[in-house]
Amino acid sequence: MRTLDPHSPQIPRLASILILFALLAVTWLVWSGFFKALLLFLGLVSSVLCLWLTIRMRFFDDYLFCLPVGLGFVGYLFWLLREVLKSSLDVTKIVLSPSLPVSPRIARIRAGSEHPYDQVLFANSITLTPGTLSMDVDKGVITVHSLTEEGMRDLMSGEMDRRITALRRK
Amino acid sequence: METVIDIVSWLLLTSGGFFVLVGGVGALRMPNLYTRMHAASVTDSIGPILVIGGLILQAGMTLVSIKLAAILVFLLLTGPTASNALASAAMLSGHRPGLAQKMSAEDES
Amino acid sequence: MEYLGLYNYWIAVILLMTGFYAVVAKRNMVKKLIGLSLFQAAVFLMYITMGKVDGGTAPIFSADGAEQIFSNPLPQVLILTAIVVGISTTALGLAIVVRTKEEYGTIEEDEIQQIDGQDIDGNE
Amino acid sequence: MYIAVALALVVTMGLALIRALLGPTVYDRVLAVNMMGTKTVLLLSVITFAIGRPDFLDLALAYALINFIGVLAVLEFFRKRSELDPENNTKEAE
Amino acid sequence: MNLIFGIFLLTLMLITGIAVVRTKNLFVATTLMGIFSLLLAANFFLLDAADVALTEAAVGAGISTVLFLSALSLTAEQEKPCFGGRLLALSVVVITTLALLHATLDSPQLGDINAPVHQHVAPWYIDKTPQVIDVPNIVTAVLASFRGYDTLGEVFVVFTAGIGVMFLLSHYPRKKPHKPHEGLRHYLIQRLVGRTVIPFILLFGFYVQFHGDFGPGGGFQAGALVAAAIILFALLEGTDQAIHIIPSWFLNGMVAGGALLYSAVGVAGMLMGGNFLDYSVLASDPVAGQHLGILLIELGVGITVTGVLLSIFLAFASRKHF
Repeated sequence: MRTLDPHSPQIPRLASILILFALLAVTWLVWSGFFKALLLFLGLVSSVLCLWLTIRMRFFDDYLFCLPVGLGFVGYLFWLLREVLKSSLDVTKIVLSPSLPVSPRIARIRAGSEHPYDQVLFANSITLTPGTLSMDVDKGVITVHSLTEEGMRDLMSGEMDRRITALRRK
Repeated sequence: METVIDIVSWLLLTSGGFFVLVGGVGALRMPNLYTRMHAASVTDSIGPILVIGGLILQAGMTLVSIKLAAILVFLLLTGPTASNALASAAMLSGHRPGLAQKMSAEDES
Repeated sequence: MEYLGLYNYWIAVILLMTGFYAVVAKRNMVKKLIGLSLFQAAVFLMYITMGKVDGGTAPIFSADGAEQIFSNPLPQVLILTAIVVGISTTALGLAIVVRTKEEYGTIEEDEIQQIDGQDIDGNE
Repeated sequence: MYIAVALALVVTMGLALIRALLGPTVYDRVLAVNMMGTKTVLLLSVITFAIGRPDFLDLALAYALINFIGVLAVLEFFRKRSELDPENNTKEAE
Repeated sequence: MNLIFGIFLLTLMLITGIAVVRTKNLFVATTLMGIFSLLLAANFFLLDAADVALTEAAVGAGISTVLFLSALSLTAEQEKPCFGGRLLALSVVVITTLALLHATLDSPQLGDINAPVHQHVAPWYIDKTPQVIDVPNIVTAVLASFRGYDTLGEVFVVFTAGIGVMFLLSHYPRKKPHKPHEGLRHYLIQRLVGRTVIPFILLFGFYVQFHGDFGPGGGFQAGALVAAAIILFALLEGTDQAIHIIPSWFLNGMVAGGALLYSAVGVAGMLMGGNFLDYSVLASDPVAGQHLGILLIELGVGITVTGVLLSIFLAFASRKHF
C-alpha cells in the first residue's frame, strides 16, 4: 500500500490530519453561522473530538484517506457535469419513447490509475452518469453495466479515465 | 440582474422537477432491475444538481447556500455509493442482468 | 372541505388499527413488532396533528425576531422523546425475539405453543 | 413555482412507492427506498424555501448524510447470508 | 397548499402501512418500513414539527433499518402462513376502526386555533420562554427545562431498555471458534466513501447536539446521529473493529454516565438552594443558569442515547448464528 504510484504526490500523515481538521472547523463555522465565544469553543471541541475518533478509526494509517482537491479537480467536475447533463437527456429520450429502446451491455474496464481513490472516483463518476452503472470494483477492473450500446462506446473511448489519471499527474 | 437570476433559478428548478419525474416514470417502465437503476440514477444525479442549484441561486451569497451545497455534495457522494451497494447485493445473491450482448475490453486503458 | 380537516385523524386511526391487526392476528413475532411500530407511528401522527396551528410555523423564534404564530410545542416535546424511547423498546422486543429463536428454533407463536405443550406432556 | 417542483417530487415519490409495492424482487424495493430518500431530501429543501424558513435545512442535511446507511445494511445482510449458507446464494428472494 | 401535499403524503403512508402488514416477507416489510419512516418525517415537517422530523430522520433512516435487518439475519426472513383466528381479529379491528372514525367527527379541525389543546399550558410556554429561559427553540426549552422531569424519566426508560438488551444478548454459549467479523471491508467504493462521510456525520451530530437551543436539534437527535456514524463504521470495517474503537467498558460508562450527569445537574440545583432540576440557581444570573443547565442535561441525554443505541447495535451485530 505504501508506494502506489510514483507520480502521485503522497500527502504525509500529519498534513492530512491537519487538512481534515481545518475542513471540519470550517464546516462547523459555515453550518453554525453563530460566532459567539461559547459556540466557537464547542465547535473546536467537536472538531477535535471528531478528529480523535477518526484517528482511532485508523483512517490515516493507509493511503485510502486523501483528497486530491485542486484546480484540476474543479475542472473535472465541470466536465463531469456536462457529461451528466448530456447522458441524462439521452436516458430521458429512452424513457419517454414508447418502445423503450434499451439494449443492456456489460463490460470490464481497467482503470488507468492505480490509486484506490482514483478508482473510486472513476467508478462513482460512471454511476453518476445516467445510462452507465458500475457494479463492482476489483483490483482496478471495473464491471460496468450500460443501458445502451452507445453509452458503453462513450465510456470505452476512455476520456473519463484519461481525465482522472491526469488529475494526479501534476 | 435580480430578474435574470430569478428566471435562471426557476428554469433550473422546473427542469430539475422534470428530470426527477422522468426518473420516476423510468423506474416504473423499465423491464428489469438493472435498467431501472439507470432510470433511478437520473433522479439521483441530475435531479439534485438542478433543484439544489436553483435553490442556491434563490438563496444568494449566504450561509444557507453553503449548507445547500453541502447537501448536494453529500447526495452526490452517497447516491452512487448506494446504487453500487445495491448492484453488489443483487449480484451477490445471483441476480444476473439480462443482456443483449456481452462485450469485453480488458486491455483498454 | 370541512371533512378534509379531519383527514389526518382518519389516517391515524386506520394506521393505528392496521398496526393493531398485525399485533393480534399475525403469529410471527417480528411481524408483531413491526405492527407495534406502525401503531406507535400512528399515535405520533395523531399528537403532532393536534399541535398544528393554521398559519403557524415550527415553534422556534427566527433570528430576525419577527412576530409569528407558533404551533403547539408540547405534543412535539412528548413525541420527540417517544421516538427514541420507541426504538429502544422495539430493540428490546427484538432481543427477546432473537433469544426465543435461539431457544425454540422458531419465531412463530403457534409453533412455540406446540413445543411448550409437548414439553409438559413429556414431563408428566 | 416551488409548488410545481414539490408536486413533481411528490408524484415521483408516488411512482417510487408503486415500484416498491410491485417489486418483483426485493432489490427493486430497496431501489425504491433509495429513490424515496433522495426525493425526501429534495422535498424538504424545497419546502423550507416555500415556507420561508431556510434555517430548517438541517433536516435535509441529516437525510443526505445518513440515508445510505440503510442500503449498506442491506448489502451487509446479503453478504452475511451468502457467507452462512452459500447454497442459498442463487435463490431468488421472492 | 400544504394541506394537499399532506393529504397526498398521508395517503402514500397509509398504502405503505397496509402493504407492510400484508406482505409475508419480513425483509420486504423492513424495506417498506424505511419508506414509511421517510413519509412520516416529511409529514411531521409539513405539520410544523421540525424537531420531531429531525428525530425521525436520525432514527428512522439508519438505525431502525439496521436493527431490524440484524434481527432478521438472526431469526427468519419469511413469515409462515397462519390459519384461523383472522376473521375474528379482522371484525374486531373493523368495528373499532368505525367507532374511532365516528369519534373523530367531533374532533377539532386540523389547525384550529381554538382547539382545546391550544388553550392551556402551551400559550404560557410560548409566552414565558423568551424571558425565563431565552433560547429561540421553544421545544428545547420545554423539553429540557419546563418539563425536565418528564425528560429525565424518558432518559431512564431508554437506559433501562439498553440494559435489558444487554442482559438478553450479551451472554451466549460459545459453539464455534471465534471468527472475526469482516463487514464490507472488501467493497472499495463503500469503504472509501464511508471514510469520507463518517467525520462529517460525527461533526453534524455534535453540531445538532450543541445547536439544540437555536434550531431543530438536541440530545436525542444528536445521540442517534453519532450512533449512526459509528454503526456505519461497524458496517464498513466489521463489528470487532468498532468494539476496538469504543471498548465496552467505555460504552457502559456512557450509558450510565449520561443519565447520571442529568440527575447530578438536578441534585446540584438542590444543593445550591433551588428545587430538583431548577437551573436558575446554577449561576448568578438565572437566565445564564438556565443556559448552563440546558447545555449540561442535553449533553447527558446525548451521551446516554449514543451509548444505548450503540450497545444495542453491537449486541445484535456481534451475536453469532446458532
